[in-house]
Amino acid sequence: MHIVDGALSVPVLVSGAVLAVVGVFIGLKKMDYDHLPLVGVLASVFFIASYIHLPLGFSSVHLIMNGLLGIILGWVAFPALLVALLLQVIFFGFGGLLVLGVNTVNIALPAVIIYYLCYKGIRHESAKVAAIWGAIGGAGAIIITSVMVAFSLALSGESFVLAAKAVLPAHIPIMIVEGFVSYAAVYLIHTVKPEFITKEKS
Amino acid sequence: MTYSNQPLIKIENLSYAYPRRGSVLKAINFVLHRSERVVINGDNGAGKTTLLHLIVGLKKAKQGDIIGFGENCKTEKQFNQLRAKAGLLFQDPDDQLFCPTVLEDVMFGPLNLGLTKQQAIEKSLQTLKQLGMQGFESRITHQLSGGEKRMITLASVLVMEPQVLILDEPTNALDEKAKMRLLNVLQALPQAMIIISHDKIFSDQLATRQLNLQDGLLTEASNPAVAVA
Amino acid sequence: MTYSNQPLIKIENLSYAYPRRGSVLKAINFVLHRSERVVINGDNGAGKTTLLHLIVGLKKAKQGDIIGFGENCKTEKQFNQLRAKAGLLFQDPDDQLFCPTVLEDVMFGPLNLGLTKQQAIEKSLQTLKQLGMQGFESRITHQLSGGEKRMITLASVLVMEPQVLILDEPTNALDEKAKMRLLNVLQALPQAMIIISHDKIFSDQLATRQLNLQDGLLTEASNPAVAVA
Amino acid sequence: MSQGLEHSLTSWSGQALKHQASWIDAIDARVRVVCSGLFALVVVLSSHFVPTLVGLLAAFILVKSSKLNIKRTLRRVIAMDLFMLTLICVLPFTTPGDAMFSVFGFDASWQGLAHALLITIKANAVLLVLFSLVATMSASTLGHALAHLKVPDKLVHLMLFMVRYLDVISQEYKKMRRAMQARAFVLRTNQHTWKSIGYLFGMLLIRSVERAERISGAMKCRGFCGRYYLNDDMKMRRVDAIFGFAFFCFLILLIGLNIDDLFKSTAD
Ligand SMILES: Nc1ncnc2c1ncn2[C@@H]1O[C@H](COP(=O)(O)OP(=O)(O)OP(=O)(O)O)[C@@H](O)[C@H]1O
Ligand SMILES: Nc1ncnc2c1ncn2[C@@H]1O[C@H](COP(=O)(O)OP(=O)(O)OP(=O)(O)O)[C@@H](O)[C@H]1O
Ligand SMILES: [Mg+2]
Ligand SMILES: [Mg+2]
Repeated sequence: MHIVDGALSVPVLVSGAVLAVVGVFIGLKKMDYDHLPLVGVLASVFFIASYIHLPLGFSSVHLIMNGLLGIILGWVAFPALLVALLLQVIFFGFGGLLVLGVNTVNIALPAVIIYYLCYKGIRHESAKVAAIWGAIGGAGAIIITSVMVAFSLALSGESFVLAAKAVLPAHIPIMIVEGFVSYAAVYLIHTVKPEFITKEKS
Repeated sequence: MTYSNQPLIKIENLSYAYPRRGSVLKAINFVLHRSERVVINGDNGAGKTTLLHLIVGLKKAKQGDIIGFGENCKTEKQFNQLRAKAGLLFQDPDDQLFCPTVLEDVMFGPLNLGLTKQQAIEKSLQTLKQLGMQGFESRITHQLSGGEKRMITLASVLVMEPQVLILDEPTNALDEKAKMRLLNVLQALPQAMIIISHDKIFSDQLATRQLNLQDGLLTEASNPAVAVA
Repeated sequence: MTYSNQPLIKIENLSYAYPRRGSVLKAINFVLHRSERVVINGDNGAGKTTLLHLIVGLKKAKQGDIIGFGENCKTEKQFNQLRAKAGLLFQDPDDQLFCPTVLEDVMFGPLNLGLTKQQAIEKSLQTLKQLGMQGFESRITHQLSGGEKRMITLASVLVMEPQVLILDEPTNALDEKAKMRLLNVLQALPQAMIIISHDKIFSDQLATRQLNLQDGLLTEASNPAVAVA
Repeated sequence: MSQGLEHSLTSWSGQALKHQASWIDAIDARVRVVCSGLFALVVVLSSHFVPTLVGLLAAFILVKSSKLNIKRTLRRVIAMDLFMLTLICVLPFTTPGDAMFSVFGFDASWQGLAHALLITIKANAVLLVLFSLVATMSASTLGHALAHLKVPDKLVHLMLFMVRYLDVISQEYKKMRRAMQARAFVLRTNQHTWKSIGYLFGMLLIRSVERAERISGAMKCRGFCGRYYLNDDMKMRRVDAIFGFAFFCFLILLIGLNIDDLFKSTAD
């Protein structure tokens, strides 16, 4: 998921950065100072999700869960993910510094799209229905993310087109896993603390 | 249960140290026989929880052997088999309950052991009944009281039919009534037990043998209780 | 401190219930006078934490009055003033230490009270020194030990010069040494206190009065400790 | 595979990792942040081998002088380089150019290999500079430095909150994972695993939300009225100016190398 520094062309880097700035700006506008503890703590949970490695045949995948993050945070996912990705680059070496904008957009924009797509469904009074929307959101976010990653690569040069084509099928297993995991997570939240998702956040 | 005279769990020369700390456990030796109930006493931070986690392989010892049911456990796979036979009750019930409803939480263990869903449900209901918790199966775990949570975690361990029960401060955060209830339940169980408890009254009633963990050493308790000035 | 005979905090007829639950507190009455140290005992889930949070207005009671320092608090603004005078120490220090460094955390309160940065720093350093925690100011909060965290939270409450200290299980997760240290510090403080503690030795040494919270009712503890047969 | 690499929370643990003190620690955090940012900009935009290699060399020197734990640094870099390796395998075949060798009728080109190597060098150089200049400061210092550099207040505080609570929440996560393990739970590729992990994740979310509520309460108790404060007394000193100037000169050199190469390639 994390594209490294040096791979992408300048136009892609710049447009990624611009989009990220816009997204973060909107996110920050929508986030009160009162919400900071909540957003900070939730962002940490999603940071930790990327440490949960699930076996998949002979290899393993780690969770991304940007769909669920989007469902919960909406536009605020942008600043949350920007900070999380920044920490990951600096302290773990995942991704790169100049591609931070592109990486943020690739993960946060799907989250926001999912927020609008699943906004209604996730608030359904039946836990099962809500959870299915959660699964759609979880899997959908991965699809959109991988398409965007593929595009960022393909737009950076002819030679990346093959790599870009490989991105999509490579993410199908992750998509399935995230779908199931998101289903269970939403189901649990809906039964245990429904006010958490149904509550309106400004 | 056909281990004639063989000890259920045997610990030899076990040592442990957390990174950048002094050693917590120094060459511990310990044997658990059938139908014993061993209570381990020790101050806060003495390393009791660490010891229990080492026994079931949640932490790996740098030195020493853990021989569970005749097998010297070294690999994660061996420990996994050990864990099916030695059920560990955690210090904080909140850490153990992660499913939305009680039934799902109790079923979790049997499903891990490879039972079918139907079998797991049956067995879980039966265990809940045995602990007097029938009617709780569709309650939401997160909303239970402390005592109820403790009982459910006990059920979720017992449902796996362990031969040894390992209890980390089971009376923690329980009120007197819940404590008495737990005591009765535990006394009626046939399993061998290793118990940590700060509650003198509780442990005195339950123990067949008491040990002290102090300065990383495990010794027989001669004088059971020394009050703090 | 010029409240001659007026009680510092007075609670009248306070009731509270969580949504989808039975009522936790039923018509509580309570008065705290100057230089009293009241210990409230109660089982887990009895509603002790809930009561403390109601007193400082973190939860709003459906019914009943909280009269803090002579004023009947109803609005958020009134409670805000009450909170400056009644410092609450949370059950879990991790909830309370939210700033990156110790000094910043201790300064947070004074800055909110309108002090300048320089004043706030001076006062914070002074408070830290008073608690014997000098030299900790540039430490990073999440790397402190449990006992140190507890002391820093105490500092961050004391620095606001409250007239009442409200302590929610301050000895939680402390070892004996840290506990004794805390006890000495608290005994030397002039403030009136409301204390929750499961630790009998600790609370017996500190309390001038003990209360019981049970079944939603707050009553005088006649015989402080009843052992279980 | 991933388990052996530095992809575990232990490498975070509240960023409590000790590292040996070095002269780099004495340099102002803002200077370090700005320097590494500019370095990344110059290196990534370089189009030739010479400047990137010089950049990589400089990165090595910085790693050496910041006394990073070499083993740990290597593990982190290798995690990324495994990804790069696939790129090195793919790019030669997808880039047209002079044939190096061919597999199943696909030609591997020298140009493709060069491109892949260039990317690898750039990525490594940037990371190593980040590790030595920025990752050697504590995360909260980084937050303060960013605040001084006019990064929006909310973003800085969001980062500080995250740094603060990552450790707390990862402890909670680990405890719950252990409790699952103790009930003979093994991660497999099946629905039971995914459902259980989903429950675990959801429970973690709920506990975190409840914690956030308590944190808000604690803030209110100390008179919080919508303002956060940072205790920042960062001062530029001579060393900082000297380091900054030297680094700046070095970057100019890198840019110069780029242009120099350009002249050469046009002259050919
Ligand atoms: N993850 C860890 N890293 C470093 N030190 C630890 C860790 N966990 C525990 N310790 C330390 O090891 C010692 C033993 O801890 P342990 O939890 O085993 O004590 P305990 O006897 O169970 O105490 P309690 O009665 O409080 O439960 C303590 O000093 C504790 O601070
Ligand atoms: N946010 C909440 N929503 C619903 N019920 C709650 C909530 N918080 C607490 N409760 C319930 O209210 C009761 C009282 O909780 P409270 O935390 O006040 O108990 P306590 O006396 O402080 O217990 P402890 O000794 O464990 O701290 C408990 O039964 C608890 O389950
Ligand atoms: Mg323990
Ligand atoms: Mg409480």
